[in-house]
Amino acid sequence: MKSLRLPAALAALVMVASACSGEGGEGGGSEGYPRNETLYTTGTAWGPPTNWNPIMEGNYAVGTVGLVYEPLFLFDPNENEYTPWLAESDEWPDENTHVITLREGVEWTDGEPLVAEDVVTTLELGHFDIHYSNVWDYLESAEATGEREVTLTFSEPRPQEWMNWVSARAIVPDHIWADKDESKVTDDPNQDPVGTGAYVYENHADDRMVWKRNDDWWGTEALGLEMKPTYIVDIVNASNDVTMNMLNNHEIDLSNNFLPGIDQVINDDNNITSYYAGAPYMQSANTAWLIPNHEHPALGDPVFRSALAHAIDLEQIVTGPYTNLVEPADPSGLLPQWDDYIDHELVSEEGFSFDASEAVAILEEAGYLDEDGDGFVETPDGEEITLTLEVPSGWTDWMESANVIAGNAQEVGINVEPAFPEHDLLIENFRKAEFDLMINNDRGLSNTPWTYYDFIFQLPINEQQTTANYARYENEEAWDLTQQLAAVPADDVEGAAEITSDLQEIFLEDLPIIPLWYNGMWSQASNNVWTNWPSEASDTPDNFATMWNNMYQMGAIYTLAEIELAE
Amino acid sequence: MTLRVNDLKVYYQTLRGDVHALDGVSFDLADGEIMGLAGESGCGKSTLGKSLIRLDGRMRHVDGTIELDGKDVPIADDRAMTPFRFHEISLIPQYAMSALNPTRKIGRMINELLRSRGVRPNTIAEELNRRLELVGLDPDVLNRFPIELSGGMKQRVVMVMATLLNPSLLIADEATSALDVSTQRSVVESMVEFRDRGYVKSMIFVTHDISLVYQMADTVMVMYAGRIAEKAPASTIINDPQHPYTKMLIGALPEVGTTTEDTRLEGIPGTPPGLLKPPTGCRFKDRCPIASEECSETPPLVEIDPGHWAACWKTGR
Amino acid sequence: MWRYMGRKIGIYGITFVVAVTINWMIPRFMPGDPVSSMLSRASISDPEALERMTAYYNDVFGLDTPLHQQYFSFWAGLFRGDLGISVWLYPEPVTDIILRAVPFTVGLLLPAIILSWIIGNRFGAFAARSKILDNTLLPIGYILTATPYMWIALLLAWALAVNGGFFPTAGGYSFALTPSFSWVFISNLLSHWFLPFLSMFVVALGGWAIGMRNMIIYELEADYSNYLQALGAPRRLIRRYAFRNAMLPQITGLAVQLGTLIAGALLTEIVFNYPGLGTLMLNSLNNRDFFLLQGIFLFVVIGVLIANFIIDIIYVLVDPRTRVQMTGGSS
Amino acid sequence: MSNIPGAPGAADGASAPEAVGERKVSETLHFARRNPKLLIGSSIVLILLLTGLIGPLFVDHGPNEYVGPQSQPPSSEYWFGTTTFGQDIWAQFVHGLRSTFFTGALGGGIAFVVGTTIGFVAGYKGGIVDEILNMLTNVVLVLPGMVVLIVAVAYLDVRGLLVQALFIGLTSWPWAARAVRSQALSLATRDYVDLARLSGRRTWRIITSEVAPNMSSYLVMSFILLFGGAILIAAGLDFIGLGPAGGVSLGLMLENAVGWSALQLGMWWWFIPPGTGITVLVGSMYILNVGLDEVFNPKLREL
Repeated sequence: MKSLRLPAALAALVMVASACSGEGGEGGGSEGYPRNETLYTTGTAWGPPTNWNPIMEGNYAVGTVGLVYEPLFLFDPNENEYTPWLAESDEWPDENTHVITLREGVEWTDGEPLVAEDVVTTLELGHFDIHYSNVWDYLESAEATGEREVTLTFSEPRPQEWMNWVSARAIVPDHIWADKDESKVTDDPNQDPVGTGAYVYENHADDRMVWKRNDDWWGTEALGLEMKPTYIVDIVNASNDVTMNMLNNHEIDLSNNFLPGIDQVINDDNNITSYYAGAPYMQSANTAWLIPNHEHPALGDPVFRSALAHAIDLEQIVTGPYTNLVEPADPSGLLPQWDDYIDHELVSEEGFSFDASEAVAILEEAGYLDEDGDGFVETPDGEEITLTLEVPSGWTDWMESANVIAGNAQEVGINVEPAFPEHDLLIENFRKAEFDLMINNDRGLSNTPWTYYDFIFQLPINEQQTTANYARYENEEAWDLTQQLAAVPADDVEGAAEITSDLQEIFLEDLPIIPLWYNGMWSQASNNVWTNWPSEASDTPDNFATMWNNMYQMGAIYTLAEIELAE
Repeated sequence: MTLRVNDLKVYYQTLRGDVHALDGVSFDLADGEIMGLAGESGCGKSTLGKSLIRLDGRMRHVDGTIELDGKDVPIADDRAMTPFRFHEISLIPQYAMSALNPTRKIGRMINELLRSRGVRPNTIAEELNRRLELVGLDPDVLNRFPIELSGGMKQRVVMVMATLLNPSLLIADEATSALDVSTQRSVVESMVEFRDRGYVKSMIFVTHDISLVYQMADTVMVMYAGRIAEKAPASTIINDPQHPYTKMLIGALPEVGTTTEDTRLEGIPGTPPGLLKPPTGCRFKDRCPIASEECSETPPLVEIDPGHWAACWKTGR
Repeated sequence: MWRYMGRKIGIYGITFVVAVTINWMIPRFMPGDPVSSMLSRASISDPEALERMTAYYNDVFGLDTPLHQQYFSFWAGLFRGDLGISVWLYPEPVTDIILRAVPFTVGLLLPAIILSWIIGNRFGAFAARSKILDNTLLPIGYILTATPYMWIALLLAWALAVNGGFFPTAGGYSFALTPSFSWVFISNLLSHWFLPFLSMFVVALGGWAIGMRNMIIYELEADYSNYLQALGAPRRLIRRYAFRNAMLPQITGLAVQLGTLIAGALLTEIVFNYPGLGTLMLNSLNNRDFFLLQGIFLFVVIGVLIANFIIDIIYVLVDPRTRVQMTGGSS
Repeated sequence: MSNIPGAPGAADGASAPEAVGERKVSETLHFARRNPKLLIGSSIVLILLLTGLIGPLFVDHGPNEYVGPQSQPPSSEYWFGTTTFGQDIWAQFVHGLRSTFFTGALGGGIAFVVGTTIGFVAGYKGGIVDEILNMLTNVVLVLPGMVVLIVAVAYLDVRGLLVQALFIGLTSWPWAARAVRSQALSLATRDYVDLARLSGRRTWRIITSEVAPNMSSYLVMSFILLFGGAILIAAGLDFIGLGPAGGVSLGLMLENAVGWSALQLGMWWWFIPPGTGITVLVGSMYILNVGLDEVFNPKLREL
């Protein structure tokens, strides 16, 4: 029978392929990376790795800074401390001078030693148009005052801001970067990165980035850190369900994505763990804010914003879309890691909480009434209020949350409709103040709450607001205080807390933006191959197991040395 | 005697019941006879043509027998009919233009057909070429696709193909109606020639064009409403019809070349009876100008003159 | 002969120009601005720097020239094989990115189309054999062809990958491997390829089977079939003719269905996160990467045109009717 | 779709039009009542349509409201279970059916109107008009519709059912145009059309009163195919996130189920109903169509 020949061939193919899959499922074979020497991670990269240029912030393959290129200091947000990294020590002879001494015996992977000129060159690159060009706003000069000693002189002391640079930015080698012109610096993919770090470039494809351990890394000797995985295969983010599946099959060791329903998986599978054993499972990474456009007549009114804030039932969001994977934010919006900076007394007095009837009362008192009987309030002048709450299309958890918020607002008579434009369209719109309401979390955990207040209060308002103050809130006093905060010495927590208390008073009074919930430091790990992941338990490490950009510099690098092969 | 049809009844099955398309048809066809079969559309002439070779899905053999060269032709049994087809009984269909597989070269298709009927093509190849030449075709047509031939050429190819195994009976069903007059003539002449050369023993030529019948047929049989009205030598039918229906049919012909179908026999008042529940008695009685009481009995087909049969109470006395 | 081909090529040429024009137009006349999207990633706070960089990127992307000039340089770039530089994967050329994805999509589409076509045709012809077969196989065919591509992909993924664990659920090959000509790699590649292939194959199969069944029934009712029956030809011969003749419109059907099949491949790839053009398209969409989106669109169109052209040639080769007409046979 | 032959029996129009017409209608009805494909297909479509129309009236909460416990399998209270957030999947399903019907009918309808108009005009007018329209049809036919749709819809700011249906309609008409054209082409040369033309009636009148009725069965079937096709295209668009914002449709349900890892979490009740809904609906339409074909086309009745 001729017609059966092809189906038969197909059946044979099925059998061959499934036989193969058995082999492939083990993830090894002679050509593959040995499973017990390889750490599979995901959740950091949103697109194929295309460049390894540490100056191209936001474009380079995640890990380029942290694994290959390293900063002078690490910042430990839990302890609120700076740890010397490429630096050996530093001192502040006066408030305008910072002297950094580099570690001895650090070598670039091409064999050249790390020298003071490298730091100077890295800073000099800021004279080109790159992301940290603004250091030269307050930095006067950077000089190599010794083979391994750099002296920084400031025209205006901004230690909080400067320490952010020191602990976040990677140092590049002078002998390679000094001669590059601007286009080289800003556009070159830097295919063959020469760094000082614990890992080197091994390989990449559109869906993965592979790093290989640098066995000559200085840290092994100097810090006693031994990186456990020989290879790190960082998988480009796929969809939630694909990632969930790979994690379920223990094909990946560490997922740094928000995975809906992961609580069920953690509860069902003892080999998949997160930082906390119960809700919220994850530490907090940043605050999701509801950002109103102050140019809108109603949203420009603090009373109206307050009513809106009271109307939102955060509990519903936390238990609904997030199934308790996140926690509601403190009314100050500051992250739990910044607890020292929160004025709890003030917050409990002035802070808002969910109370629909209170929201209605506030609206009524201020004259926001529903005169035309459509179920929604108008402004005291009788103008209709119709607001659109925008979140990026495809960000499913936010989309669902936006639906909840819109529903909450409608219940107290504020007409809010959700909308889901493309992410970039949204960015473009809010930069030009063409929006009513949106959710945003552009700023995350850092060495100082200054980054948050800079985000909230930054002045002046430009035609386009590209990195801060999307709400276009104008309060000179608050901005002054923010700038004062930048000038507080990095280790003066009390001094900083005094200023942040004043800032919180303004914040809670005016509610320029409304804190919603803390997005998690998404991290769920499989213990099948690697164990000893950070957790709240006392016998496990406490560093982050989240490999996002800038997280290596906040201690995630230690995790690579702390994990252990499973028995 | 080539063909003897005896009381043949073939009904069409429809939703509303059986259509009595052939309701007791009996006639003989002699060796070498070319019989024209004429009548209005729906009178059963095409059904008769089809019945002799292959009943289609809705046709049902109800009664009657057919004998060909002394052998019984089991028309009700599709499988048992197969040996007769092509070898003994063959067909030039109404749709001769599209009777050839459009994607096969003609020669190849003929060979495949022959082989499937148990004939080795090369034993017959020479004869095939000769016959093609006889009908005025270059044997090269065998290397062509049907689309490359004109309508008349296709018609002739089908004719040659249908008669290739020298069947006893050839049924030509409206075989020339799609052709222009001059082509018609040459095709008709070829058919007569084929009979003369003995390629076919006898032929039933189903047509609505009585003038064409007159040119070629030895005898003409006229059917009306599923029954035979009259059968006689061609000249008798034209010049001395006896059955009132035949008379009106001939009389209604305005001129040679016009077909009965086009004119719809406006000369005869009324329409043929429906065959779903055919009326009793003579089926022509409602339109018949000379009908009388006795016509409520079915008139038998009687030989009123030698070779001249008619079914009417008013004839043959 | 050349008239026919010339006409076809003419239509394809016009289609190509239309496609290129649509492609060029859509992004430029829709809201959104690639440069600011690019810069949003770079987080530049200094407004002056922002301006300078906007100008710089405008220059790179050619967005600061007048529209007609953009249009012509777009064409010029096209002929150089230069489709611009990706915004999302800056600074990689779009062509490079697409060329990496094309083999995966072609590797999925080509076997799925060809095998489903061949087997579907046989099934359809088989179904047309008897009423019982027709009434059992046919509804299955209709259900298959009515199944959304992504849903069958989901079901297969759920049954065979998530629950069964027989196949991997995502990706083009294991993350533990680097491409090489080794048995391990190729078998791994195949095991990742199989489920996306299967889901495309199954849906397409239903469509072809139904098409064939309908065609063959009309062919079996055709005059030549009737005539052959009257001449006592065996069923087998008649079926063979009918099958062959029914195949011809199915070849044209291949061209007509191509768009749907490609859409199916895109959806299937997305479900399995297969590294082909579909996944790439979704990514470029979500990242508003105009150049990449345009590039993919063009590649798909060019692919469709080439496929159409090949199908035309095949059709001419197998259908004597067109062939004869082209060589100028009588009438 | 080129396999549906011309209107049968058109030749004997003059003799007794009414009687013949009536007989044809009653005959068609007779076959229609006895055709299992037609009966099964149309009753499923009808049941689903009624579910979509009436179902929402019996659900007292919105499809996206959080009404119940989270992630519950089907139960007597929530027939199709609940989503991760505690939405009632039955409520989503009936509302989704409604919008799926809407998109299908509108998208298919637009494609039908555009396709048949172009097809009729091209086939009837012939000459240069035909040449141009045929060229247009071929160009649109060759362009991969879904890809064009993705690119175009992606750039839209506001996405609603209406816009989606419109776009689908505007890209999926070509094959209908092609098929109608070839039909009209053969009909246009028939005597009665010639007669109408000679008597000076306007093209539009001739098409609607003479040509179209003679291929009405063919047109009905084309519409059903376009209807089903539009549903599938819409589902595809919804699935990749290009669906109507804030709405409900079966495609969006699928997208959500996948986005929230219903497969991995074993919540089969979330992704089985919408997919089954689409498949069964479109499949029944196709089967209904075969039934119609058999009813309208006497040649196929015997099989």
